[in-house]
Amino acid sequence: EETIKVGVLHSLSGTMAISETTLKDTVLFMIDEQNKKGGVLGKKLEAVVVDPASNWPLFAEKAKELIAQNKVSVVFGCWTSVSRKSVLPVFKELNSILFYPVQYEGEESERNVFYTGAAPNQQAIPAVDYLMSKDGGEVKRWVLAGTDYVYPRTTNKILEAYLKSKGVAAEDIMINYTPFGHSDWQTIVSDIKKFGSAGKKTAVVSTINGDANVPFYKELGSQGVKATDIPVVAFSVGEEELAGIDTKPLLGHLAAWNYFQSVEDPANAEFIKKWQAFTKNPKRVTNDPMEATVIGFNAWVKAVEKAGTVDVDKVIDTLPGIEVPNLTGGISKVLPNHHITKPVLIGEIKDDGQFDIVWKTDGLVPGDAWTDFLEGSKDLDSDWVTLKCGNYNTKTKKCGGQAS
Amino acid sequence: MILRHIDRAGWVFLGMVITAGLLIPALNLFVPADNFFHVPDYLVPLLGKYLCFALLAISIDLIWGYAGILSLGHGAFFALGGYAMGMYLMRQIGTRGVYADPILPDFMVFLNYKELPWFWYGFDMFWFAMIMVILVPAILAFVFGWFAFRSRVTGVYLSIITQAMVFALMLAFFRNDMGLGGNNGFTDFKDIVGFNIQAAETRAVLFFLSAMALAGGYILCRWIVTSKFGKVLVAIRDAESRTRFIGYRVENYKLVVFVLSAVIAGIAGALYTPQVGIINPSEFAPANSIEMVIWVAVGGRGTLVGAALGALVVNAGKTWFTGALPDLWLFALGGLFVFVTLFLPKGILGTLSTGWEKAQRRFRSDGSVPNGVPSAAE
Amino acid sequence: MNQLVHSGTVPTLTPTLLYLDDITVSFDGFRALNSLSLSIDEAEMRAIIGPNGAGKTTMMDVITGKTRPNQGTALFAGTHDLTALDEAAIAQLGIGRKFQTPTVFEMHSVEDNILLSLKADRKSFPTLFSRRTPLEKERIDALLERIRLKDHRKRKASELSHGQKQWLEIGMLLAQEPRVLLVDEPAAGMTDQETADTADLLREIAKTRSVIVVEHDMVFVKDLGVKVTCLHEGSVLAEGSLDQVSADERVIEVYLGR
Amino acid sequence: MLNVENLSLHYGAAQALRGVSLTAKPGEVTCVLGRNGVGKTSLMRAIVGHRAISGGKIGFGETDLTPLRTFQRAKLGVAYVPQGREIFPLLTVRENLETGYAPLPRGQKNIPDEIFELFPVLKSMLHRRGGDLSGGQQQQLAIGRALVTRPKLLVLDEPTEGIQPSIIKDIGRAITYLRNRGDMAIVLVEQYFDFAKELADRFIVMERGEVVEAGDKKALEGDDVRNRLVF
Amino acid sequence: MTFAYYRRLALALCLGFLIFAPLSAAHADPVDDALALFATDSFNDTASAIDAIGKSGASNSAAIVTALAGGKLFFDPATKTVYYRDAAGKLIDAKTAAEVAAEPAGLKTVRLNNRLRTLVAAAAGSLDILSDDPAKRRSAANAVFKSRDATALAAVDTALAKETNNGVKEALEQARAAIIVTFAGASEADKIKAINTIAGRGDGDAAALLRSLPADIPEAVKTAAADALSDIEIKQAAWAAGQNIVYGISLGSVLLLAAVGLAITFGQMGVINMAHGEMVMIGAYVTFVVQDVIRTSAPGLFDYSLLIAIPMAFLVSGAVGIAIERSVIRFLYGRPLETLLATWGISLILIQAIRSIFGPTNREVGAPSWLSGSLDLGGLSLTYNRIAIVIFALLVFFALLLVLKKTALGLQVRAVTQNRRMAAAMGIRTDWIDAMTFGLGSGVAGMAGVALSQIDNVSPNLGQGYIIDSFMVVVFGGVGNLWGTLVGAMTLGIANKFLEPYAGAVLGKILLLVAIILFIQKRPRGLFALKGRAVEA
Ligand SMILES: Nc1ncnc2c1ncn2[C@@H]1O[C@H](COP(=O)(O)OP(=O)(O)OP(=O)(O)O)[C@@H](O)[C@H]1O
Ligand SMILES: Nc1ncnc2c1ncn2[C@@H]1O[C@H](COP(=O)(O)OP(=O)(O)OP(=O)(O)O)[C@@H](O)[C@H]1O
Ligand SMILES: [Mg+2]
Ligand SMILES: [Mg+2]
Repeated sequence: EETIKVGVLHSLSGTMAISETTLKDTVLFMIDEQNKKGGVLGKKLEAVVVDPASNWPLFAEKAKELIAQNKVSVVFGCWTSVSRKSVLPVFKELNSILFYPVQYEGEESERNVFYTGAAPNQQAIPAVDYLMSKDGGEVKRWVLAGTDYVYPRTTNKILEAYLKSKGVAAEDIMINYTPFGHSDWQTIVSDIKKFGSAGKKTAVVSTINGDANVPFYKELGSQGVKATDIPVVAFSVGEEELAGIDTKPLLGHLAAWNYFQSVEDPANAEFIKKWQAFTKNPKRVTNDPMEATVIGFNAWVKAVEKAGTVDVDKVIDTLPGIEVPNLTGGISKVLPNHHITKPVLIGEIKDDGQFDIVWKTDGLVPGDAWTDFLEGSKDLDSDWVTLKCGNYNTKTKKCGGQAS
Repeated sequence: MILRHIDRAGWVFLGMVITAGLLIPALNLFVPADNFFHVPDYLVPLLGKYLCFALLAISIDLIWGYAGILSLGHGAFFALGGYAMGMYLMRQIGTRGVYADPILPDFMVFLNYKELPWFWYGFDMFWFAMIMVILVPAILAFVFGWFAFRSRVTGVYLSIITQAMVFALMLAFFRNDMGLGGNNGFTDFKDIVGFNIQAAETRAVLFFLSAMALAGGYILCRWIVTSKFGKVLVAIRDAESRTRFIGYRVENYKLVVFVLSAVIAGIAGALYTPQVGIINPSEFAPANSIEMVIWVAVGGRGTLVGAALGALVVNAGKTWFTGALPDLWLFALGGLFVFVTLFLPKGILGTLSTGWEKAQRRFRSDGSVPNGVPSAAE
Repeated sequence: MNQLVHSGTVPTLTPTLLYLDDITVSFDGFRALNSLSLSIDEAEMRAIIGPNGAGKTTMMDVITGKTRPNQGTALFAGTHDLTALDEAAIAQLGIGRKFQTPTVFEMHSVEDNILLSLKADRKSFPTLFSRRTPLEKERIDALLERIRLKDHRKRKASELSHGQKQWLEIGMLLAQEPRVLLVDEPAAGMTDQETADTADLLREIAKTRSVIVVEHDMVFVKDLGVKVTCLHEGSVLAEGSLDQVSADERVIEVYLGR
Repeated sequence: MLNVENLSLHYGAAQALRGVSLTAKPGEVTCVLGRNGVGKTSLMRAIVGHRAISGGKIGFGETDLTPLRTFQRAKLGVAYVPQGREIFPLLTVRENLETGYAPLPRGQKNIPDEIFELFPVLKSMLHRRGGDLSGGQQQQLAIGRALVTRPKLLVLDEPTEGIQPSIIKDIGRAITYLRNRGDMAIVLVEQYFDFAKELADRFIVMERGEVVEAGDKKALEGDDVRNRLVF
Repeated sequence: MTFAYYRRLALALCLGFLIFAPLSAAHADPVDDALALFATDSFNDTASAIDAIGKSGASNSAAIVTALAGGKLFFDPATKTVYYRDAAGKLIDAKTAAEVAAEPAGLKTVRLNNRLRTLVAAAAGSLDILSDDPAKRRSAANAVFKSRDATALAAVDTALAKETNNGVKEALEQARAAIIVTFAGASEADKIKAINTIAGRGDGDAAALLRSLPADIPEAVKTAAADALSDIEIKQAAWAAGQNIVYGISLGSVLLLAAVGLAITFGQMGVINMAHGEMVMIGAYVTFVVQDVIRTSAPGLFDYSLLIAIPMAFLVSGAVGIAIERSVIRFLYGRPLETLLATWGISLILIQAIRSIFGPTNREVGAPSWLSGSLDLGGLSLTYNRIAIVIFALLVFFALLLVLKKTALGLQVRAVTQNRRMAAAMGIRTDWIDAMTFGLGSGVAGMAGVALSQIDNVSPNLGQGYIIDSFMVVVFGGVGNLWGTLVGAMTLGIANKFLEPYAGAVLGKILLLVAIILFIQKRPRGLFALKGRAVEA
């Protein structure tokens, strides 16, 4: 029987397995659901799972294997920016489709990639806005703490520019970077405490990644940094990460996402139920990148059905404009810049490891590939429908990087 | 004659490498895609990567197998070679980057670099980059080795400081402030000496060059280890201080092989980058360097050919396992390592050749022992 | 015999080849050598005896650069300060040594052990490009013959018996053609016949070179027929012909026994 | 007590012992003589269990030693003074001696005074590391260490190597003393013929891994055996 | 404005709860209005509600606020009725203050956010200022210190008059000073006196207060404040150095714990044990399992969970270690480099095994209550879990030292590693010693895992994060020397913590690694190198 093959390119071992394994399961779950509905175009979907093992060059190798050897029609995968950068040339060369489900630093828009996670304007900036508001505590002093790699660097650059544009003085911004997997946070947490004792309301914007979060939060807890004193808003901490921490001391710390498991919406409730049944684990949590995977998957299915084929070029052309319901009650739309529209939610950590949604954008925010707050990218625009270009310079009226 | 010292295993190996170097590109380029013998496009750089790893393994075997220097930081030299090549490739992108800056690579644009850092000068020229591929690992190895060997740091102490070195480099390269692309490293290369890097022909050539580099590296290392110099190395490995008492300046010998090995590793890295399409600080990860040593152990330490074989087997195994058994492949790989140590104590090649000798003996003899104990001569 | 030991090196004019003065070595307060003074002339053979722990091996350690003395002078050929040179430099000056417990390159064949020891340029690059000359091959053969390991030439040194290793090490020492040979207990583990043979060999060598022999075997020392120095607690207790020394009450007391 | 019969032993493909037989009785010294490389040490290794044998039998009293591991043989009372001393270099002299406690029952874990009487130098160096001792001192330590285990069978492989004459005499006296105590069998490998002759109650001479001559004290008087040792 | 809200609220509460003077209001039923605001599920309304309920004069308003703080205030979305659960767990109708017989379905909790939490805590907190519990009184005083709310002055004064506990008294005085300093009506002299009191406190909060004084204060006060502030800053700099040492020791203890098992398997036995980290990881998972079992079957024992986990982890990791030794390592003695290969393989297998059994994500290991919180010693702050780790690390270390030095095992291990064959000839059961020692090293690593579970991820990658540091520590200290491991761990820990503030975490670590490389040049056999012939041989 002929099937449509779907590639899954998420690390199942190594440092990123902790986050990515769930996404692999999500794709398998979605495929299962879709097949129950009869598949796509009358064919069943078949998952091809590989393990790029948190090894960035291996991502490129495995991407090739999926596309060239296994002939998959689409790939769902990657988490870290570097893994995405690693596979980009492969997707361009072999002309395939990648759905990338994780919040990222932006500054990219490729024809072969669809970004269903948040761009900085769909996560970082609203989060800061919230903290500056009355409800968020009217924060005046900022700690931008991140792991030393490109996503935090870029995000913090954007935020720094944004904060300054809002009148925050340079001495009220502290930027701190730590290596991957940093586990001794004593000094940094005490520095944050010190920074926060200057008499102005202080908050931490955390782009700390992966494994480093747990020791960071444990240290916050044990040094008694309460959310009411210095709230921490994180962009990489979701339900999955919290499942590994005793959250009682973290009560009230924040996260900004486009989805929380605690969203009250029938579609979400239904999804959680089926997901827990699929994984045979009644306690299994859901999180934002999962939702992004779900949206991406549904958008692809819809586009394939609309195009009537899995042909890569046709599907790529069909995808912009496709609308699929997200799990927070809205309808997300695939934009011409290959990003999507999403709501932005701020949640406070509860003692059961879930988030209490304390703020939400009014409507859906369209993802912006190129930020308006950085010198180089301010003038860039992306539009794969009319301009057919991911980095169109509105000043020079030229499309960059198209020479070859 | 430099080839005189190559043994049978060596000839078989060279034959295979050279044949592969010619045959695989040919099968890729000239055999139609639907033919059974066609080698698909994606396979060429993949096999090319294995060859680079094999060369790297040989460079490690040279110092570990023969001079007893267990470097747990050889990934550093490999990666530096790779980075030097990567810098060249980045400069070749020119205005084809997303920000279309004619000079600055993309990552510099969005990190607000105003101009190219000084150490990037010259990398737009191929010859300069190639010199750097050799020079940068060589200088690091020289400085590091000069201090370490002069201070008579040996054994695990040496291993651990090589590991500290590679770890420090990893952290340094991770830093975005280094001006080398931070965690993302370099990727999305466009062309090399004017040829499209993704073209099948370019890849075929790169593959061929890798095969030649491997063959050349093997011949060179083999020549060294069979020379008197090589015997001195082994002497150093087994009884370092005794060697000194005979008058050999141990530190110089070690330094020479160490630098040479670093250069070979650097060349392997330089060939690796364009074929894999990305170079980033994870190449400096200490675990990677440990794994490289393990390739050598799997293949058979102190055999050169075995080292290359080990690199091929482990990496091919990895490719295969990660695709075929994505959830369980670590069991398979870990199991392979344990199996090799327990049942093939001399590594794959060591065991093969002992087996061969045994078979030969059985064939030749009928009980008479060729190497019987000669009594004290009268 | 001349084939074994080339007489190529020109003897210097200074009569004293090796000169130790006031050498003291202490380990955590224990004085293994206690202002020891000793001098060996060109082409002189000297036998050193003394109780276990008297400091004989330590003295050789000082000469070969293995141990740095806490105080004292050690000069070679009048000009070279041995306390400032490292092992390799000292060996290249022409001081060769056989260790008390045989130390050979276990993973190398018997032949290669000799090859590595042959007098040649020890620098790394010349070694890299050196190829075995017919002359070298001849020397190796001669040496193997002399140490009676010719039949074992292809075997790994690790497979030799204890006594065979002793011989191999003597062979390695000869191969270096040193100007001074330091021989620590060459007769240990040899039969009486072999011991006598070793004595012959050393006497032969001593015609052109200086030799320092440490031995506990009095028959052997007698065979050598040279001046004897008896060390005790790190300094010289008695010196003279064997007969003289072995008649010394103190030597009998601490060393020979009754 | 010790009964070695028709022993053979291989190193890889090379045969080092061919049908060697040897007996040792309590209160007697059995000497093994032979030139370099004839297999004396190999025989000792076989007896203590350092090397697996490829044929023959090693009986010890009623027990067959062949299937037993080295430490089990030590428990039965086999003690070994190896050629080349094999001191634990980083253990102090005292600790080296104390390793001999392992096979002893609880009450006997002490160092017999006779060891220090025999080798007074050890007493003054109890805290020095074994590896720092001079060659002769190490040899003394090796013998002392073997005696700590209160052996029933003492295997000595060239124990006089590197030892000063006066102490060789002492060792000779000690061996005589131990023999005369009557509860210990002693196997002694020795190249120093006069020393062997003085102590041996019985002997074997080996050549190329074989026993070429065997006999008791009297046979050593003549020149036959001595000549065997000439090359 | 947070401040204004708080002020009004506190005033209301003071009046309402402390003075017990019933306030008559103009509105018909202010209680109803206030309660209605709780039921709208809007943070702004809830804020107003807290204010209003205080003013309303409802007799149970204190109970309502307390319930709100504890997340025990509910409303029925359908009927908009508000309920709360009292200390005894009974559901009370907020309006009638009567117990509800049948619990209505679909009750929703009145939600709080950080802003409200601050309000509620402050409101509830000033109630505590007269509490019987000195700790509560002190924390209430501190809360006032931070809020500097003028309306609390009366309460503080009342409390001060009654206070007998010196520590609390001091805190109250400081709180009072904080109010005075910011209070517009206070005299200049009073303010200067108050500044001295605050300066006496000398901590970050005091500095924060002094820094944030309003701009319109008299010149004299300003200079007094500036002087006091610079005093505090100097003192704090001194404390910071001390704090760095504390952090360093604490990091050093973590390193020590991680490395001490390796000091046995690698340092004593010479096995290049790449699976060491996984033994630590197994220990951490044992902790998880122990806590899991306790949570489901004996929640009362949770505070003892770590004490139970320690021996369990020792046994489990030890057993795994013995199994590894018996099945693989024992064939590799005398081939130390191959142990590298085999243990690397084993480590991969163990990681994957744990991942297959427990899943790839972090597992939650909780902290028993006695480990949370911190101890303030002057300007030093020591968190209990770190103190516990330091103590635990030292205990493990000395216990191990005792075992190795005082039992036959220690001697026999060393004998076996130095000369296996000869050790056997001395009657030492080499295989038994090997298994026991490897088991001991692994077991100790397992115990380290229990401690690390308190500060790090419990995930399959846990061990990988420590393996390099562990080797670094053991080698830096000198292989085979247990004291070296201790000193090495502490040196590296403290050095790291002194570099970090100046160079940042990343650069600091790089510098440390370079320092290690240079150090090894000076001492090629580690910190506690053995000297003499014995080693060179
Ligand atoms: N590193 C050291 N630490 C302590 N003592 C040492 C050290 N090295 C040597 N010694 C002591 O120095 C003394 C001299 O030893 P040396 O080896 O020179 O003696 P020797 O004369 O060669 O004895 P032998 O005849 O037994 O070989 C001995 O007592 C020895 O124990
Ligand atoms: N480990 C080994 N591997 C291979 N061959 C060996 C090994 N040990 C010894 N032999 C060989 O076995 C033979 C007997 O050696 P053995 O050590 O028993 O001799 P020996 O009689 O003790 O000599 P010596 O008097 O020199 O100590 C020798 O030819 C030796 O080369
Ligand atoms: Mg000596
Ligand atoms: Mg022998």
